[in-house]
Amino acid sequence: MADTSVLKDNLTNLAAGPKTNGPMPRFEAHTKKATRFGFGEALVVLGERYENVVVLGGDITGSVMTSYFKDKFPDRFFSMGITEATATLVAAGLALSGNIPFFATYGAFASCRNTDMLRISLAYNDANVKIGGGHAGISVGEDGATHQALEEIAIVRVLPNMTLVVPCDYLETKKATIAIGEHYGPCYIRFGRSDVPSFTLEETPFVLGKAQTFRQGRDATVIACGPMVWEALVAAYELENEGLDVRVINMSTIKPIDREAILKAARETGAIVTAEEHQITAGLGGAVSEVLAQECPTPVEFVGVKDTFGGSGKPDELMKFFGLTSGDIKNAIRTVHSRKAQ
Amino acid sequence: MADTSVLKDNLTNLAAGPKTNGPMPRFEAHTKKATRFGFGEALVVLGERYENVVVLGGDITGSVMTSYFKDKFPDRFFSMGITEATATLVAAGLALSGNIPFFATYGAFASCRNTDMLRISLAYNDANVKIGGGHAGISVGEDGATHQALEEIAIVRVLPNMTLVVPCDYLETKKATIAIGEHYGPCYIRFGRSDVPSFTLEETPFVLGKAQTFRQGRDATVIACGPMVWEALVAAYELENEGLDVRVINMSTIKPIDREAILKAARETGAIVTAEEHQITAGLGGAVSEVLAQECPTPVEFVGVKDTFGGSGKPDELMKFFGLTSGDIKNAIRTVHSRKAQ
Amino acid sequence: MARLTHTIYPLTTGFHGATRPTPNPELIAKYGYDSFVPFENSPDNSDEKLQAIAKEIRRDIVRALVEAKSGHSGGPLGSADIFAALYFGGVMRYDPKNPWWPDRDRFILSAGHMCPVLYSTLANAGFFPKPELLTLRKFNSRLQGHPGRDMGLPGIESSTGSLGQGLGIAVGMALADKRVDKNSRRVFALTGDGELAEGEIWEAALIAAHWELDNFTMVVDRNFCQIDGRTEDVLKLNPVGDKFRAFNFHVIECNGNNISELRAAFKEARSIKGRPTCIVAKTFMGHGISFMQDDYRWHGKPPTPEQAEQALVELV
Amino acid sequence: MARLTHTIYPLTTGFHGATRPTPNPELIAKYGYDSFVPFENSPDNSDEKLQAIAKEIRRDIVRALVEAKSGHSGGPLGSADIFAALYFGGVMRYDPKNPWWPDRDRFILSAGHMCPVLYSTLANAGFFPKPELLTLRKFNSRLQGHPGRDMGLPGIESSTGSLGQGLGIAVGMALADKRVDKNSRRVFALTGDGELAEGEIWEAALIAAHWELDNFTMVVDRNFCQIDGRTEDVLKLNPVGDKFRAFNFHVIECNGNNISELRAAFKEARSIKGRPTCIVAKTFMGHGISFMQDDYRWHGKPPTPEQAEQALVELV
Ligand SMILES: Cc1ncc(C[n+]2csc(CCOP(=O)(O)OP(=O)(O)O)c2C)c(N)n1
Ligand SMILES: Cc1ncc(C[n+]2csc(CCOP(=O)(O)OP(=O)(O)O)c2C)c(N)n1
Ligand SMILES: [Mg+2]
Ligand SMILES: [Mg+2]
Repeated sequence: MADTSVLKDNLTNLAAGPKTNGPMPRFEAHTKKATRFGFGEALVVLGERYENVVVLGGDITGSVMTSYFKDKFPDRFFSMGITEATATLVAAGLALSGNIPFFATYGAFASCRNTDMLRISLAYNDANVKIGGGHAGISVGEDGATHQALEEIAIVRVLPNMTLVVPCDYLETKKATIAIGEHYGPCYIRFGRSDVPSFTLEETPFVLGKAQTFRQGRDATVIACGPMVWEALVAAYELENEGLDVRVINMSTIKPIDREAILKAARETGAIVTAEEHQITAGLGGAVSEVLAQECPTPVEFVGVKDTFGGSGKPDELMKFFGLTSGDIKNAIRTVHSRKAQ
Repeated sequence: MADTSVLKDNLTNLAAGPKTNGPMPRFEAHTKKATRFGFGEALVVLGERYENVVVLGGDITGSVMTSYFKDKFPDRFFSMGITEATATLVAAGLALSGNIPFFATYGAFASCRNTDMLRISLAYNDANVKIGGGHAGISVGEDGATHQALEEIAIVRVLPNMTLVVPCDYLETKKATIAIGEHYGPCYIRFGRSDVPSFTLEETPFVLGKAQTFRQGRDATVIACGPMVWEALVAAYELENEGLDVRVINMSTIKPIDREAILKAARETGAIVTAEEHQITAGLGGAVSEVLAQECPTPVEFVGVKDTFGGSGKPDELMKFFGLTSGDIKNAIRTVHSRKAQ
Repeated sequence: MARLTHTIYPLTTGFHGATRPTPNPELIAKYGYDSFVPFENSPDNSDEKLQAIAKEIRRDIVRALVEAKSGHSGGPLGSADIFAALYFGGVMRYDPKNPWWPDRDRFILSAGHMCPVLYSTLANAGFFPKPELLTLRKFNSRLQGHPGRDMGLPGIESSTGSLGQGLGIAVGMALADKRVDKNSRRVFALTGDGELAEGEIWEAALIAAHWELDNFTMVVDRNFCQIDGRTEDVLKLNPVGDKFRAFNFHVIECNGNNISELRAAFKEARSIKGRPTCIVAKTFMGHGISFMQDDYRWHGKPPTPEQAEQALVELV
Repeated sequence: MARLTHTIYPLTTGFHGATRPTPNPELIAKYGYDSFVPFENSPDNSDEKLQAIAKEIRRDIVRALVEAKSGHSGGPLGSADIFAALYFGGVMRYDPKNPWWPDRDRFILSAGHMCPVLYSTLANAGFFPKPELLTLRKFNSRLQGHPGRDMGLPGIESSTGSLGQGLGIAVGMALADKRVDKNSRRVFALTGDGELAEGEIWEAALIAAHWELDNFTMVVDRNFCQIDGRTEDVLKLNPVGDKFRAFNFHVIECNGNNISELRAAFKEARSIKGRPTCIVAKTFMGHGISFMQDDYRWHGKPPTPEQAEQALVELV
């Protein structure tokens, strides 16, 4: 998908624009890898660490990479067939009996087919269940609208007690999966099907509930999640030529949201762009807007799917059509920067 | 629930504070009536008008007042048992065959038990189905958390193609139900179980998709929906004594939202309070914040349930405990007004 | 390999502050709740003893409901015999003094609205003091209108109230016991019959049978009533037994208002290997109270004070 | 009393702009798609004729999938005989030249992922030009990866793809026909077998039986395969027939790869009064192609060009 060539010869600039100071994470962008692999690998790590981690299959174990765990720990893997709602309930029962169950399926069904179960049996019950929602967003590609999950952020974040994580790349997905596995409470993690740039390193910090500044900047801030973080970094890097010094925040935990990071960015840069592979309604953009409206009203531009359904096509084609590229983020930054001036 | 005595002797002041000008709707507040009765009566009106209006029952016809239609038009009423998800699908099938089906049950199950059905078979299908979500909010009372729907606004508004209405009282619910019945497309209407002040009149305007200014004011605006509109009117009226001139907007259609009304209020009053019997996450407050962030950053205070589950108790007790009274709105207005000054 | 353990029970995030509602002291005295001694759970209890306990459970349901002024009468009264057999006939293993004893058997009330019977049963077993029954449905009571795990009431394993969900949770617990921990705990669940319309019931049934959860016993309160009318008018459910048989359950059909049939059914369920059991317990809604018996209009309302008095007379 | 009518079909909000993808002209020529004459739908068609049509449907599935480079092979190929019988044996009433003819019978593909077989069937019946099959799954194609009603493709009555939803929609249509409009339309639906795990299937079954929808016929593509393996390993479904019988369906079990058995089944279904029919059609996934036959790994992938060539040789 996203073009990585722009960064091949200047990885340092990606992390810290020349106009900013302070140490920033180092990134490397040589490979592309779907975030779902991070999820699958982390389950094996957790399975090795804790005997009470169990995994439920929803008849797409090979798609959401629960197959790794299944192969390694067949005794702790339980096939549920195509029963997303009840698999969620069974997970709740397993959790109430002291296990740490993961149930993963396509995000559309992991959040919509079982919403009442998330609400009552997970959230209200405070059950220690981890839901993995794969095939996030438009980049799913050819399968089309029914399989392109674009609503999870809204649906999960309206539920009390839930933790919601949308990691930015393969390695962060792995770290985030391990983190939610070790954290008590109902959690939802969102990850994708298609290859996206893999750029964070082992040393890149990940803390559940904390946003990470991936690039300093003073003129505007992009707050992004999922693969849009990479697009934001590319956009920020490229806008240097236009004299714009753009901060990039990786908002990998969306609930509870890191209010401090949002407010700091708003106060220091005065202009925000949110970028998410999700409906612009009620998603990350909404969460950020709510914080700002309550504490520091600031111009925001929203990059995301504009209240329409997805469709079939190649991931690249679709990301372009739906306005989910670094170019779209650049336009949004320019717009919000000019609004700030007003 | 809400105290109506304050207005008994001064109905005019409710509508238009002394410091504002221009004609405003007249209100009367002699009765209390649950909004669900407006829904039930409207179905009968629609049934009389159109032979292809049909109603599906979810085993609580007496609670959501579909019983009126059932008694009047038994041949066009179809019991579905307790199958919220499939009742939604059956409604879609009826709609695709040219009927105008209404399916109503408790809002918790009308929006959460069938979310994937709303997403694919209603919204993506653009099926002309009307979903009625009763028992909205905390005012449900003794039944407790599982039955207190607090998520519908977030869940329904994230779905493309949906229309979402949250009328403010009995009569507006009746008008709104008729309006969505005559409007093509998937619609969701939210209404309540407990008696709330009935104050709009036949002449009070209701237009699908349009907010109505129920009280003029220059110092701040409360944008409210459902029974919180009444609480907002009371708050505004009472704050006159403190020299605050508060506008009240009835945002009865939440999707599509009336951006113009929000922006006008923000530009003219510079401070906004949102009030909803819903989670403050991703609901009306979120919708308003999104519009403001994109076009006119403005301080907002949120009145609603603060990311917790409900509980058993008398409606009054609960509304007070959860911070959903005119007093809470007054505090929010004072706060936002002082923030505006900064 | 390590276990990552967390405190799961009791959850005490019940959010309405520390002050619980105070039960009416006059009623406590009137009902003798202050001097109440809990009943023992034993396979040696006679049928007559269990019948008497069932009657006491019914009385407590009536007392709690009339004081609450809202709530569900019909299902709870109709199913009291099932609870008497389960909790006092030695069917379930539990320790009311140590309610979260890890080795306890689990009971999940999938039909959450029927909680008055569960609360009354638990109080009669000594899980919590009887006077608390008089706080049913009141602000900040541990006895929520539908079971809320956040209130930490001993004996409440899971929040329920959204129909069709509890069964899947119970299946998850049975899966944990039989396939993960490989312990000897048994898991029980009760559903309504109207509730069987929910698709999650059949998903849970498929899963329980697939994993051969013979440690799992579900009871259907087959009272032929639900809110809008008789079940067969609202949505035809018969033949219920055939349905569960086709879903690979061992099915036992019995009179759910007959203690000895119920005890035999639970005994049979325990002996079955390789498949879960479904006991279709034919009951009467509002059983034991003449003016409620078999009348679906009693699904969701409490008795008036006069009706309660009359009911308590009939329940002597 | 008035009707409030709206234009329902075709929906043409397909959002990717006006330019549809262009099918490869070389392939059109190679496959003779430019000179193709649609097949007639008639009860007088011989079994042999329908077998030939099924083969053509299969060839078109292979051609579309290899060009799409993604998509589902196994289910569509296995169920082609069902579609041949339905659309060309005079079972369904439709008019490809007037695809939205109000009196048409309705078909809903509940197993939305199996759309290649539906698209191929519709093209062979003349609902749209065959070359369009070569645009399957491409950007802005009317042939979406899962059926999208927003694209307005003739013959696509509803969007599907989220398993378990189509059946309820079909039941709603049958309810409309039998109980509201009281017309003589019939409604057909096809589900996968793995799909039967979804609880909405059983909810829909209860509703169809309750309302005695004898104008409704569902077909289960019983291929014993789903994504993760054999159905009985993933989640035991047997005995499928007993399940539907216990849900008050008339059940017909037949060989779903045998045209004459399928025709007999549809005929029998039409004669049943007072209850809906479920045809459990035993098929082989990937039927007709040696290296795919009965292998669940072919659920969701397209053939490579070489495999496609081989498949087309076998399908002559
Ligand atoms: C998902 C869901 N839908 C609807 C309801 C509302 N409701 C509560 S009890 C009930 C009827 C249940 O019937 P049954 O299971 O037979 O219980 P009974 O009336 O016999 O007590 C309904 C519809 C609910 N609690 N949950
Ligand atoms: C609600 C939902 N869950 C999961 C999926 C993903 N999925 C698509 S097809 C399929 C397997 C279906 O099995 P079956 O019905 O037997 O079809 P077959 O493999 O035989 O074609 C799954 C799990 C889906 N499309 N919808
Ligand atoms: Mg019942
Ligand atoms: Mg199959």
